[in-house]
Amino acid sequence: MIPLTHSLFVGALLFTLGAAVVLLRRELLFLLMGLEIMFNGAALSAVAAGQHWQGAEGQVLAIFLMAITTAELVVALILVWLAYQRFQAICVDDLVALRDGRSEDSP
Amino acid sequence: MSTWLWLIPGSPFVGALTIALLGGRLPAARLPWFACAAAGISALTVAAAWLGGAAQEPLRQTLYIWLAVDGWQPSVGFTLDRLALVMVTVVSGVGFLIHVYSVAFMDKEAEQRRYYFYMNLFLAGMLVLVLADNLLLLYFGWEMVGLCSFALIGFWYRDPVKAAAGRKAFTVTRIGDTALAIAIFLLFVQFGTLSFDVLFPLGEGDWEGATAVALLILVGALGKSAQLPLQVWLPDAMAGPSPVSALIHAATMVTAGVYLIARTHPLFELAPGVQWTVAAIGVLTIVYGASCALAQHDIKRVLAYSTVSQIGYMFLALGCGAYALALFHLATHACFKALLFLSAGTLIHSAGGEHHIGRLGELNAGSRTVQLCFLVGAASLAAVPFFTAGFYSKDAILTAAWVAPVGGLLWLFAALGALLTGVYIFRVYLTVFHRSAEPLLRPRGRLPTPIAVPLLLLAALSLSVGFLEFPEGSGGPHTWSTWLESELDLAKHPEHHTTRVLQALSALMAVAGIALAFPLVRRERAGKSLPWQSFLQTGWRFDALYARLFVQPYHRTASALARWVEQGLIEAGLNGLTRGFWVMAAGLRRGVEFGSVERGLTFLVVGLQRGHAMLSATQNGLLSRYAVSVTTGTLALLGFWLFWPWGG
Amino acid sequence: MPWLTVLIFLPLVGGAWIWVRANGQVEYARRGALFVTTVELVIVNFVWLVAEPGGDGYLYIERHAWIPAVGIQYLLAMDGLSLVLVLLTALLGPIAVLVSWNAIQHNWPAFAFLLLASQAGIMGVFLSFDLVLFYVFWELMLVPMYFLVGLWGHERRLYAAYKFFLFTVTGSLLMLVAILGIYFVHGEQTGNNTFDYFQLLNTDVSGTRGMWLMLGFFVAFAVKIPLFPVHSWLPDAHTEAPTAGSIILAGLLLKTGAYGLLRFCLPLFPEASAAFAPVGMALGVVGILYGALLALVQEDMKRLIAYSSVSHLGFVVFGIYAWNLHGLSGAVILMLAHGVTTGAMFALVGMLEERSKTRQLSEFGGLLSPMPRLGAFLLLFTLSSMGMPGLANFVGEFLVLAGVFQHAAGLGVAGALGIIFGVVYLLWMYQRAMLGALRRERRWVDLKRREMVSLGIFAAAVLWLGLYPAPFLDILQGPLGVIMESGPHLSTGEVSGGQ
Amino acid sequence: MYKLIFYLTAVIAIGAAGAILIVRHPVHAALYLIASLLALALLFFLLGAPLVAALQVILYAGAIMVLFLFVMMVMDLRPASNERLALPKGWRVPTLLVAALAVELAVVVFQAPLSGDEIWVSVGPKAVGQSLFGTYLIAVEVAAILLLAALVAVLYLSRRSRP
Amino acid sequence: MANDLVALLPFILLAMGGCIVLTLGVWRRYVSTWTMTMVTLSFLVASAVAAALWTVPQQVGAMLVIDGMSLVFTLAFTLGTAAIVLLAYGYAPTQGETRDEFLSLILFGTLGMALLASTKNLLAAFVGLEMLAVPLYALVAWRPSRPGAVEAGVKFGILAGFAAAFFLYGIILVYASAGTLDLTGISSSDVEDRMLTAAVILVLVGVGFKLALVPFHMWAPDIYQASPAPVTAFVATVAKAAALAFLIRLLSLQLPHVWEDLLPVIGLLAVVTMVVGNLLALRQQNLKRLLAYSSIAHLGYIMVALAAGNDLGRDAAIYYTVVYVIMNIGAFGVVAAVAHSAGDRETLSDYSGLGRRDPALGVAMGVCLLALAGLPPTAGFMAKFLAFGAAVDADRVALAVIAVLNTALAFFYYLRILVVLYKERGMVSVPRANGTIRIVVITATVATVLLGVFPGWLLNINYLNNG
Repeated sequence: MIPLTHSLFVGALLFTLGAAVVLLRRELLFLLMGLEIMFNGAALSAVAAGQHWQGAEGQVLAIFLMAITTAELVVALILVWLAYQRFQAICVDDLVALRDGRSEDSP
Repeated sequence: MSTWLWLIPGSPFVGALTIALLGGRLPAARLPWFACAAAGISALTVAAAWLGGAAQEPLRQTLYIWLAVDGWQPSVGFTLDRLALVMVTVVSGVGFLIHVYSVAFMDKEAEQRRYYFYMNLFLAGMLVLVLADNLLLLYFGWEMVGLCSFALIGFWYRDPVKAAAGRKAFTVTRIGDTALAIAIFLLFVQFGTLSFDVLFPLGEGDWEGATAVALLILVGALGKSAQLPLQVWLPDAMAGPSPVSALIHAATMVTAGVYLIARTHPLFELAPGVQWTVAAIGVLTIVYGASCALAQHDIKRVLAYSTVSQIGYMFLALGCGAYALALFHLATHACFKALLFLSAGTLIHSAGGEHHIGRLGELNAGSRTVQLCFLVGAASLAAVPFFTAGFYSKDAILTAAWVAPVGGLLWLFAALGALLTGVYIFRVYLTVFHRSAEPLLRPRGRLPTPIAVPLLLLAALSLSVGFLEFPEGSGGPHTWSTWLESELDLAKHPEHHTTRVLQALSALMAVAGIALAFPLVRRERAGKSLPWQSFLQTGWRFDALYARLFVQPYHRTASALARWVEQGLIEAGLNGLTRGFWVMAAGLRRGVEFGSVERGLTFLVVGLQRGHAMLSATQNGLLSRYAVSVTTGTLALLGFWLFWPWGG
Repeated sequence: MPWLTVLIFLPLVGGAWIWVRANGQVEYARRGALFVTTVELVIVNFVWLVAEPGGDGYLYIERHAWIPAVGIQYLLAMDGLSLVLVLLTALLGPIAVLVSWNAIQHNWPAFAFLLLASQAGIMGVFLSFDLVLFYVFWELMLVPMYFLVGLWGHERRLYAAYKFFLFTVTGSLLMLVAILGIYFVHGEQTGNNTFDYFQLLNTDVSGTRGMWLMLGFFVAFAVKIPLFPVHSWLPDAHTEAPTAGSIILAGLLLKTGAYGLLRFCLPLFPEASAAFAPVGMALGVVGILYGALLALVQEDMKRLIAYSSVSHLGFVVFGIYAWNLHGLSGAVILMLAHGVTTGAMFALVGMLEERSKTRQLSEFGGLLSPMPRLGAFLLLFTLSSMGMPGLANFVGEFLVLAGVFQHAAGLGVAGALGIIFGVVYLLWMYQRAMLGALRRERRWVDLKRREMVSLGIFAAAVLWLGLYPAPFLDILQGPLGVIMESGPHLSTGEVSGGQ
Repeated sequence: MYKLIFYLTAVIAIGAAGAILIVRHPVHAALYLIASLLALALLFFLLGAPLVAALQVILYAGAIMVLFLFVMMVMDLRPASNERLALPKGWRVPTLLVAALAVELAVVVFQAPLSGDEIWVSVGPKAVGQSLFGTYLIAVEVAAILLLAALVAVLYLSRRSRP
Repeated sequence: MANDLVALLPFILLAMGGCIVLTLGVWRRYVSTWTMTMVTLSFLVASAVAAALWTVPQQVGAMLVIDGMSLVFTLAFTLGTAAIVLLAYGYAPTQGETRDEFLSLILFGTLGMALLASTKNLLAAFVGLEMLAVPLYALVAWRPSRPGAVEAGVKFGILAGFAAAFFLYGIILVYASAGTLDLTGISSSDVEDRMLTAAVILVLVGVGFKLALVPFHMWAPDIYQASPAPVTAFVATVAKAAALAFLIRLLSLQLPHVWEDLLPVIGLLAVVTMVVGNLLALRQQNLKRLLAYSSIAHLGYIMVALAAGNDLGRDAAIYYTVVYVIMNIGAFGVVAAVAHSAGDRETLSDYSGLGRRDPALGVAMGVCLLALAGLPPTAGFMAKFLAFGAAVDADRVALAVIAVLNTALAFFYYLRILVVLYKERGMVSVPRANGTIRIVVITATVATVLLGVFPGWLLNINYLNNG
């Protein structure tokens, strides 16, 4: 029998690794993969919690999670693709047109 | 009669208002006469008051309550008692005469409207000052005359020097005024009222604050009356037209200080130290003024210093408790000094604005009448015994000084002053009217009536007023002091024979002074080219010796005084004060306004801008950075809650 | 008739009407504005004449529920104190229009609207007796003023407008917190949540809490007055504002601060204010002397007058914190006097500027001969400003000092020194501008009839206040007496080490 | 044995996820991701969620990863030859953050209710289905609309331009 | 069940509307944009009407609760969205592209919001949040050929996903610690462990991202800048309000004890958000970015109200949120009105003289800005007044003072815009703003003032009647 904390910890580690990918990698696709890992860490936690409480809600959560993150991912992917198509943007560094300009002098 | 009391100040006030508002509509030629009429009505009312019994019983009139706060209700109200009656008579009488004189004197001036507006206003203010039944109203008049003085000194404002003189006068007297104001506040706080009627009976108790208040009032009086050390403005005030000098800076306004002290004398009697200070300042000023007068070449400046010196006598009298005598000298001085100023003004006028006595002499500007008038005035000033008013008033003061504490010293100084008075005024007289050379100008014809009449009237008064009060022990009547006795205490007198000696000595002083003037003038006229030996050769050895031993050192001392004390110490002091203000203000502006305050602001603004710039730099468009920020926030919130003491 | 509501909303509605209807017609706008302000003045005078104090000493009260959920009411009232300030507000209205007649070059309709709106806001401040309503008007009057300065001002108008707005708004927002504070304290004590001034008067706020709340109010008022360290906005705003703006700023806006002290700081927090009084008086003195000294070194006439305002308002604060009937009466009279005098001075400088396009004293000199009328008026107001007896300021200054001397002679002397300083800088200004030789040859035109009228009104007011202030003092005694009673009576010498 | 498999699988899932951090080629990353996801599916199964485990394999490892690979193909991504993966600029702060995140999440997770001797239950598809279409019916409906919305969005964005 | 259907009518109408508009797209040739807009509008209004007819309070199904709060917010969302639809119709840069897809996405997004405002189930909240977010990814990048559109979409998509991960993880941890996703269940069970609060903090992070609280704010200016103005308005106003509605319900109605635990955390967020938001706005020259920073600061003020932790704070937060929506719709409406076909006018100087050229728009913008700044008698003032009042009431005076000082600071940049609006030298040309935009702007302005003068309309609603 796996203690809840252990499985949650695995989920937390996955979540953290996903975050690490988002934070450390620059390629947009990697970022999306990082997000996937984060979501999966969460899903693991959900299922683990469901196991702990012995209810269906954990799994329901995981299923919703899959459906909804997929929807989100798809839209994000198409945007990444658009970015590549229009600007040949692969990395986050290629998308820095929107930013604070240098403040002009004002009273 | 009481119901018409308001007319005394009211008539010139209404005159002033009319000139201000409707002056443009009046024909220019009528304007002076209109102003004269306003002054005349005032003088007539005073005359009517004499007849109407003011000499016996004080007249009172309250016009309205000025302010009413917390049960305190200072009114706009007048009291015409004997003290006030004297003042009112002098002010309205001399004032009227000078108005008349101005008609001719100022007839070529462009801005007569302004002139007469201020003259009338001044008269009104001065009359309010002396008629006021409470200190607050007195202060009102006090300030009003100061203002008019300022405006009239600077009448020829296009000349910056003259405009500056006006400002100087105003500023310096304002120092005195503020002291007076503080005194008023202290009195108010102590007694809850400022009305003379209520105040002074109260003031006769034992009150510790009396000294402070008396001192403050003294400072106020010193400022207005141009006594040491606040005398500096008066000589400069001669920048104004001569009638102004005569009216304001000789006859009336400068004596307001004397009036004030006489009015508040119960207070001074509670503070004997201060009273003695009054006397001491008086004598010092006498000598100071006289010595300075000795060294002047500008005729009006001589007269100005002379005024300073003469008011010193009045202060001496006040300091000795001889209030009636102070007032007596005030009256006589008003006559002869006005006379002198008006004569001098006529001279200057006809000499085309020349002030230098030497050149006036060369120009031979004065006609016979003027010379005569000036002589009468000078004699009265120098206190030529027996037939001049100045003699009677000054002599009595000298006698009274003897019995004051340290009276011998006071007397000595005063007598010295008397001597010098003779010297300097006759130096002027001689220089201007007695020449050896042929005159450059022919004397003009007859004087215009508006000038001649006041001159002659004043001359007559300068000779006659003295008979109101004969010296102690002379057997003559003491009309003046007896009459005023009910309001002002009588002066104490020394023993009979001492009095006699003193009287003799003072008479001698006056004559000696005049006598000393002759060699002085002669020496002067010779200028530097005249060697000392020639004096000796012509047989005026005594004079020469005297001159060498006495006059010349005095001359030197006087000019040194003029130079060092006047311009050096005091002028520098005043300048220093002004400069000090300026530097302080500039320093404040630099240090605080643009420094701390503005810098604090700038610091804040720059800080905010830095903050903005730093934060703005984080908005660099980099996706990863944004994610980092989100993570940081999460960590911070979680950590804040998990690891902070108050965390769950 | 709900006269108080009329007083507040007539200018606002009239202004909006003008703005919308004028359609760019200058003549329509300025005549309309003149008309509205004159009607306002007439109404105020009418209200004054028919006023009869009710049992509680208030001449008029209007009370309607507004936001009952949080205890906010539409509560207007007028007592003597409000009345005199409302009078001043109404008086300055037509004058502000008159002096702007030709001076405002563009967009008169909007200018008229903003001018009238600020007048409405100030009326509201003087008449509101619900703290939230008061705050609403308090902020409301800033906005039009901001625009008046920012759009019609001089060279550095934006800087000045920002500074003005940010300073005052910071102060007043702190006041908002204090208002909320006293609201909740009152709610805690009585279970009755209300912003009603009359009820809040019964709140017992003592100790440190009272002090903090009082300071919250004080900061807002101190900025408006303005007192020494927070005065920095004033010279800029006054200098850069158009003439009418300067008149309203100096004549009315500064008064709202002093009014606030009188109306709110003292009665709501008597204990804290009593403890604070020595500091308040000291700040007053510092303001007096500091303003006077700074005025001395100004080259710009408007700046000079602005600093003189700092000095005069120092006197007002001085009198208020003396907290006796003399001091309070003097403070209020001085408020009126300062409003009139300084308003007139700004009007004069505005007229000079219209003629010469400059305000620098060094550019003037000897103007008395080409412009004797202007010179005479300037002298009159200068004299009033320096406390010449018989003119408006004297009465106020005298009473203030009389009040202060009862507590602290030392401070009183310091205040009296301020009078000397005043003479120095004002005469210096007058001399430099008017006397001496004519420095600039140009076609100087003396005052025209319109200008004479506006200055004449000022002059009449100055003389009235100086020679016969009794009517104003009379109607003030009631309300000021209430303020007196609200406080713990200060025994002499307790306040400061004077006497 | 059960525990061993669980922990071993967990290590695989974590290891594969960690590999994504350091691999250079996107396709490699995608493969590691698939490995991780499959390991997860096993974990789900071990935790008594067979339905989710199945869906994980089908949906994630199948559909989504194909999408990823498809996009990669379209984008024609390949790294410059034999280039070592450099640490990104400013790696220190994110690394620290990640470490801190791990610590804090661990702290949080170890607050979880302790389960001493729980019985292992498998919650089957039926229970899940009942919950889904009972309690969470509305959510399911909305999720359906959400998918529709995503579809609309993708269609719009992928259109080249309006006729 | 019939009752439930009636109660669900507003939601159903929104979903139906989306589908119908999509369907209309099939007959592209024959159905004009105007018609589609009107259809959308009518569904939104119908939804609003249906919501107005709700009997409150009631429980619908297992996940929804209909009470005063849901009523106010649903009305705000539907009507606000209606305003945005009108803005979009008149908006030049996306002219002709705001048709079926756009409108249906907007309607679906609104459905998500309505769900967020009424749910008491965390899972439903997640669904609602994503229902709102996913359409937004596309809307932000609408007409992808516009400069920055795609970049904004990518950034928004990835970052929102990142934040959603935290949100989701938080939900799961809540479930792990409490065993249920139903908020009522959580609050009734005596769970008071630290994990629950920590989990709620993670949820807070997810919501905070949507609200653009500092430090989760960095996306906001970029996305606001690049989105079409109506979408910006959508993201900035109703979308945020939806997240707020959920937060308010989560904290104040459902998890009061967690709320109490979190007060310091919320206070901290409030302070940082206000200060940073205002500082960032201080010298910003790009109007849309400036409004973004300003809205960040505003969320800080709302957090002040929530940090008070009392009923007044809750009411203040609700009032503030509604007012915030109206004011910002007004402000962004002006931006939309003056946009030219190539894109928005962005820098401040593009707006100089607007008030002179177009007095109505100028006054509207002025009033909205002053309301944002918090000047009486606008609703912006009343909102701040209540928010700060709540803080003072809760004895969090320091918080109130910081908020007040921030408000003062904020005046600086609002005034800067105002001055620009009335500068003498005006911009070259003002496009004749489409009537629909004008109507929206003016309505918002009037509502801003009316709600300020009569705040009782919102204050008298009893929010706390969850059965």
